[in-house]
Amino acid sequence: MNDMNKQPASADQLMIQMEGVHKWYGQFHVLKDINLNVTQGERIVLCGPSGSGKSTTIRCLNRLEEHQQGRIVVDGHELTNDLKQIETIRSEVGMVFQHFNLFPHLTVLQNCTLAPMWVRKMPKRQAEEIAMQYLERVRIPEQANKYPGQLSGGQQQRVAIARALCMKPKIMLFDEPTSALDPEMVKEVLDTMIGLAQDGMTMLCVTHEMGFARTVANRVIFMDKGEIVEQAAPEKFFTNPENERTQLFLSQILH
Amino acid sequence: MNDMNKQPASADQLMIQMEGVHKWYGQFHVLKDINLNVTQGERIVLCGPSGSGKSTTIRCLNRLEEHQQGRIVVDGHELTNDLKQIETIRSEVGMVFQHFNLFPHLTVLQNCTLAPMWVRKMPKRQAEEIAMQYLERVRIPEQANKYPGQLSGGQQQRVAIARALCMKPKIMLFDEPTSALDPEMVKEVLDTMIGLAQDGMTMLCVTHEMGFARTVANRVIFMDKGEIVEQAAPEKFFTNPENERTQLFLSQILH
Amino acid sequence: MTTHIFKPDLPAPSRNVGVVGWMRSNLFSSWFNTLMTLAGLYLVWLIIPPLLNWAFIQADWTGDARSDCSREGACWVFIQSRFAQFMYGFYPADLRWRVDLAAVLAVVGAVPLFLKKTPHKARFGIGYLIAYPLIAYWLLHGGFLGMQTVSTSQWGGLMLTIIIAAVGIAGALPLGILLALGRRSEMPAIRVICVTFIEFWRGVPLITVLFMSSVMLPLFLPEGMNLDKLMRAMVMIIFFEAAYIAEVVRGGLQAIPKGQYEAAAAMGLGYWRSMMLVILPQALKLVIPGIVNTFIALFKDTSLVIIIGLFDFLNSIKRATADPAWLGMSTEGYVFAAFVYWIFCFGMSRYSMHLEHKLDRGHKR
Amino acid sequence: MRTTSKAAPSAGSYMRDPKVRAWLFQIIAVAAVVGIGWYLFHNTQTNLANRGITSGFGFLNNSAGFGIPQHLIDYTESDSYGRVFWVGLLNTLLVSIVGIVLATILGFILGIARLSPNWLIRKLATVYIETFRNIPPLLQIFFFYFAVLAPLPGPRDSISLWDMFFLNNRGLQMPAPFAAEGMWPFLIALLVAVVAVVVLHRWARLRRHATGERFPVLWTSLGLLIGLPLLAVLAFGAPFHWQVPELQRFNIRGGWVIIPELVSIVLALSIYTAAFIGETVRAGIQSVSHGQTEAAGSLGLRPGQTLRLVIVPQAMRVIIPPLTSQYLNLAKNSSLAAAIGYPDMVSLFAGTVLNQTGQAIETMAITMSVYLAISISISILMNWYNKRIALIER
Amino acid sequence: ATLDAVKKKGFVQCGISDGLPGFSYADAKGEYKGIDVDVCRAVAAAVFGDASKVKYSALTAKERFTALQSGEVDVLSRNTTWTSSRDAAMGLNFTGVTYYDGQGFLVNKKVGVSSAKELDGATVCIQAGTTTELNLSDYFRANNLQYTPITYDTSDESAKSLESGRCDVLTSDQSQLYAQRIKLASPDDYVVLPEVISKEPLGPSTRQGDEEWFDIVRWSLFAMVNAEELGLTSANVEEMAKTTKNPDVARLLGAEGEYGKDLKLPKDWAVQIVKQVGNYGEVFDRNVGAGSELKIERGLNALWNNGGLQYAPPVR
Ligand SMILES: Nc1ncnc2c1ncn2[C@@H]1O[C@H](COP(=O)(O)OP(=O)(O)OP(=O)(O)O)[C@@H](O)[C@H]1O
Ligand SMILES: Nc1ncnc2c1ncn2[C@@H]1O[C@H](COP(=O)(O)OP(=O)(O)OP(=O)(O)O)[C@@H](O)[C@H]1O
Ligand SMILES: [Mg+2]
Ligand SMILES: [Mg+2]
Repeated sequence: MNDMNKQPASADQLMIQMEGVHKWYGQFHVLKDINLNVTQGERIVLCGPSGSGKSTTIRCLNRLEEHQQGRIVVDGHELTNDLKQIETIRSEVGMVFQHFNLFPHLTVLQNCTLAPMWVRKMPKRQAEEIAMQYLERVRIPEQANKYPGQLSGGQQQRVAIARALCMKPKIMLFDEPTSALDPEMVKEVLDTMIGLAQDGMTMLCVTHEMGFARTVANRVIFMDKGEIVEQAAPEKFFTNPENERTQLFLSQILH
Repeated sequence: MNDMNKQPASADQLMIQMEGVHKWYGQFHVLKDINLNVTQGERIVLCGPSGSGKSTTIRCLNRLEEHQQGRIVVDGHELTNDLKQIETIRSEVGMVFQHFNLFPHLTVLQNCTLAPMWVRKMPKRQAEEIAMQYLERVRIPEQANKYPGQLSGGQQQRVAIARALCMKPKIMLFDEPTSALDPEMVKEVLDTMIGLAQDGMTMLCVTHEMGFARTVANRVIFMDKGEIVEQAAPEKFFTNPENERTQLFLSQILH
Repeated sequence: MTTHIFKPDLPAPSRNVGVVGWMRSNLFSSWFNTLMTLAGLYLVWLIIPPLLNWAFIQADWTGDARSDCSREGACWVFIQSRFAQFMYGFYPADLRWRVDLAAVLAVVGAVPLFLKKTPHKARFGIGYLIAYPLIAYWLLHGGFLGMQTVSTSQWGGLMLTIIIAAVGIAGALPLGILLALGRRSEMPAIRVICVTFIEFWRGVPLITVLFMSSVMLPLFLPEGMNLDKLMRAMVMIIFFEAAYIAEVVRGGLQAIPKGQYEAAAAMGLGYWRSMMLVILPQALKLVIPGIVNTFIALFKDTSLVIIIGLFDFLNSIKRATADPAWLGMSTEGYVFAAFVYWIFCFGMSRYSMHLEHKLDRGHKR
Repeated sequence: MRTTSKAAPSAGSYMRDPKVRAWLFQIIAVAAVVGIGWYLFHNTQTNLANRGITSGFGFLNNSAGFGIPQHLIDYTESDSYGRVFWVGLLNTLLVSIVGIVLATILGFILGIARLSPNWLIRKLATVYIETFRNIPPLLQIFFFYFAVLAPLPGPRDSISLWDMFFLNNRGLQMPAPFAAEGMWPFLIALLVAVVAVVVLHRWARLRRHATGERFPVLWTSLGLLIGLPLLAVLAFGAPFHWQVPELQRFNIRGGWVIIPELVSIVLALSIYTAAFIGETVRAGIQSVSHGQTEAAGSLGLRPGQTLRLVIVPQAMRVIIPPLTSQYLNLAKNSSLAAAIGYPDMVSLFAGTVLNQTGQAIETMAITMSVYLAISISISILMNWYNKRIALIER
Repeated sequence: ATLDAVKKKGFVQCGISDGLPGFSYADAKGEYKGIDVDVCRAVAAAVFGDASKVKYSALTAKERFTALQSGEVDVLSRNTTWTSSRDAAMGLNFTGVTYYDGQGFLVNKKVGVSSAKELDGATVCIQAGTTTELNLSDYFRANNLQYTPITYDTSDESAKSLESGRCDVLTSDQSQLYAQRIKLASPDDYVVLPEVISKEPLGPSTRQGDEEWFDIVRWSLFAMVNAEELGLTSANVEEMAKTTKNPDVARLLGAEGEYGKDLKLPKDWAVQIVKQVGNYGEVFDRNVGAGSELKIERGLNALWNNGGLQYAPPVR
């Protein structure tokens, strides 16, 4: 549709590889045989009805949830129970949550420098420089010394994005980053995300903002009942979906 | 505009008289030389930007706030520190709040009979009869035995109106009665208020519902920074305001 | 156009569900947890079997003297033979039916208050609260209407403990409410008086207060003025607990939105009427769990009257363990006491949790 | 600025002015309080005079003449009642402080155990909490004193550890240090080590901020703390003679002893209070939403770091206020020591001294003031801490 | 004044010990018995003609003086030693001596000591707030001995502690030691050491500043001693009141003169005391002497004309 939908430069470098991933909550089979490859610079939007397992899928990618069967490889590291491995992966995968989850007892700046300093063992000065850089990137450098409680929802979510970026992740995961925001704030967050996409960040994004999906996604994945039902480039996905579930879903969600 | 805007019958009987009223909150001068006469049956709408002192003005009328200078006479009783006087005035002035302030531990019926029984010392039977009458008037007699928490916002506000009416007040004060309501409920409350106006109740209403003002008000008063900036009949007020601040305000509020 | 065929749900791998899955995730999820489980099991094994052995298997249940006990396990014979004293103290044996009757009346009278569908519940409740104390006083103490007097010095045991706790809460509640209102008053002098009162009682240990009441009080009164020792202790306990109740109630008052005060005022209700009709009913309902918790604390605190020589439950047990005929029964005595206190307090705390739960639901309505 | 109302106020209307009323009401209340106070004071004065009871605080200088089994400062029978006061106060503070420390440690362990992923540990913690918080502390003190500690063997059959520590029904005896030639070098070395550790910590933090590198602070600190004094000992000789307890005719004498009264009261109070603190801690930790843990985890923080940097700082603000009242309760409950003959403030001063001198009013006033002072100090300290950690919000 | 207050309320409030066999203790039915209790009963018999009009307050040693000072009790009859400071500074007045006692030591035979001088280093159980506490420290200091005091509020606790071995020796007034001993599980394992380290005149006391009441309590006590000296017993006193020829007896029993009136008591006050409570010898015998479990010799407490110290002023 526009220049954002071009295939990324090095299409062959796999960043995420899910092979036959299954997951159960107790007896409940949430993820069924998920197969998904994401190459570097790809921007993927996950959508689907509530409870279809979108969150679970991306939470499996940084081991906030454990999968029980199948293989997940992130940037060449396989996710096992090895704590070292998990730590490495987590520091390379940034995640942004629906409810921001900023640390309320730390200032915006401290939120951003915490992980670089303690995980990357970065000097404080340097961590702060990088943090300010990213805060400028999300256009709130002037809030650096406030506490999260003093910011609006949109501002908080942008801080959350900056916080994740400060770890210089290779992949960013977003779990409905705008759904807890008032309508007037959604745009500022989406703009920030579009900016990120333009810089070539590999992104996996659970969202129902179809406008956003059209603008930035290389691929839209539709999930239902724990399975990937359809995946396609957004033009195809929105104009001419193959699957009847997808059509139904789209008809409900668009207008 | 329509027949509601006719001058009330006994225009010369003053119900409210404010003469040079000043009020301070600490060092902050909220009301500055307010002069206002309201005759029986008049329906006045107060509007103005937030913080301009509208609520404070009407709260002074039944001594929820104390004014520090000037004279306020309500239905012939001057507001002084005399408790007896205050009690008399309060029982003749009904008030409806933005947040309903129904008593959640009492049923709708008990909410309505509380003041008549304890202030007017009315027998329970009679109080209940009157209450049912007014609940019918606001079209929710069937909810009489529910608790406020079980009603929608619009219903609650109508109960609040009925509760105030049960004291058979001579004047009704409304402080943004619809601004805490979901849009679909605003109309049912406004309708109730229009009904009241048609019955000739003296009303002072803080609201930003300009449609309502057009329909029922005899006079619209515009306040800013603690002063009455302009007052006029609604036709004049909306079509041809004199003051530039009024114009600015109207331009912001009407679409 | 295709129709997606959903794959069937598969059963979870057996190591993730069922007993095995449960144990894996709840007991052995990591090496540290496995270690903790083993340590926990060892602890249980260390405590439970000897305890069961002592309290039940090897215990002696029948007999009437110390010699009937093998001393291998607990000697419950001791409790059994002193049971009446633990319950009634020195209340005359032939008049104990009066205590029983009072207790039965208390329970029977209270039942309708806890049932959902009692008609005129409020009126019944108030009537009960006024009438019961009179009846109970008549039954327990007597001295009028043809009832033989049993002086308070003969009261004792669990009966006394319960009486102190009940009177304590009944007195502390109204006083505490007044103090809470006073503390939130706009009149500075009243506020200062209430704050001082509350902080004083919360700052000193109950036993010093009880000591004062038991031996020093007459020093402050004109000569010849005489108050019953039990009554003085109760007054002190009431003051003490009222300070705590006041803080609980204050929390409730603070939780009532300002709009409620304003609405009541705008309707022409004065201070006392708006408090009684509008504010307090809501505030008190909010803090019922807090009040029950205070009552539990009060129930435990009654054991301190031992320090001033009142024959409450704990004291009657302590005295019994000093009886030469039953020497060496401390453990049995204290375990029994602990059990009884525990039953009462645990029961009440469950009740308070239940209320909290119910209130939570009430708010979400 | 005030109104001068034009309506001429009638006489009765003054009474209906809320301000007038408020004044009147307050005057009455103050008068009543003062009146009652004066009445009690007057009665007391007359009663004291009529009965020839001495009053005043002169008695504090009189010699006490009785022995005290545990005193943290030097005390002999010929010391004054004033000194008995200090002995009692210190004994009370000892119980309170040790009790608070133990209860806090145990309480935090319990609170964390209540949230353990391990079912068994969770249940055990619940059983502990439900058991101990529902039994009166006084009963627990009796239980430990009469049922647990009293049956310990006598001094002759002490349970001993390396013939240096002895446990029997007289308490726990252990060696006591006495100054020897090497004491000063030893103490100086220790002080130097402590200072060095503090400096090291500072330096390590600055270095971490500057370069991000970690310095093994813990191990170096331990090395310093042990090494330096050890060097001093090697160079200047032993710092202390140890007076090892020895069995004498009646008792094991010499060395330090922790008396069973102290053990009972401290054990009972900390076990009791820990049950409440455990619940407080659990509630505090639970008040921090799970999202915080996930966010920290997704940033790559380890569980330990998450707890230390994210969870605990937030939980503390919920924990502190109820924790304060638990501390206050424990301090007040320390007065129950009187029930088993531990020489605390109440038992020594409001008990024995009162009885020997007969000056009830003075001794009780002093005792109550002390407890009020303790309560207020704890409150102020905790409020200050609470303010420091309060969250800033809009 | 106390007498009026007592008459008004209809009973004597009497402070006694919280459990000391022979002196004051509650039996299984909760009824109080003992010498100290009998003094209270004698006062009630004198005032009301009814020895049962007494209410008891069981007091710990620590509470007792405050309770009397404050007016919580009318008479303190609780094995209390008469000392100068108590008499003078505490606002008490001792009315007489019911029992001449001295402080001693009770030890387990197993410890194997035969003299208090061998107690160096011992742990000693005492009751808080007693002269015992002070005498003990004097005695050990004078003899240059070490000791560790463990002070309890009640005698139950000190006895229990001796039994459990928390202390090696229990010190108290000798009479109390005998009383304590029978409260032990195996009394025969314990002996009272021969040393008596102090003078302990025990007697009832009243508040200072009320001479009238003081006299009543004092003379109730003297009446019992005089009765024994004159051979009056509970069995024969009524008879004697009617038939006596002995002027001493007649004056005491109110048959002659108005000695009761001087005390603001009924004429037959002494008759009632002796009839309902008994003479001093009877009381002693019943509670602590041969007729009791304690089996204490009269010793110092024999009448003066029998080699003892009990001596009452004449009624005249
Ligand atoms: N911790 C859990 N335990 C048990 N079931 C869970 C848990 N978390 C999620 N589920 C269930 O797993 C299913 C998938 O959840 P998931 O959160 O992945 O859905 P989703 O697609 O993100 O939905 P939404 O759009 O509502 O966020 C849902 O049915 C949910 O109820
Ligand atoms: N209790 C108070 N103490 C101090 N200042 C107050 C208080 N109540 C109101 N104010 C201030 O007085 C001014 C007027 O308040 P008021 O509530 O009358 O405004 P309003 O016109 O009703 O505004 P809105 O449309 O927002 O309700 C505001 O600036 C407000 O901040
Ligand atoms: Mg989701
Ligand atoms: Mg307003």
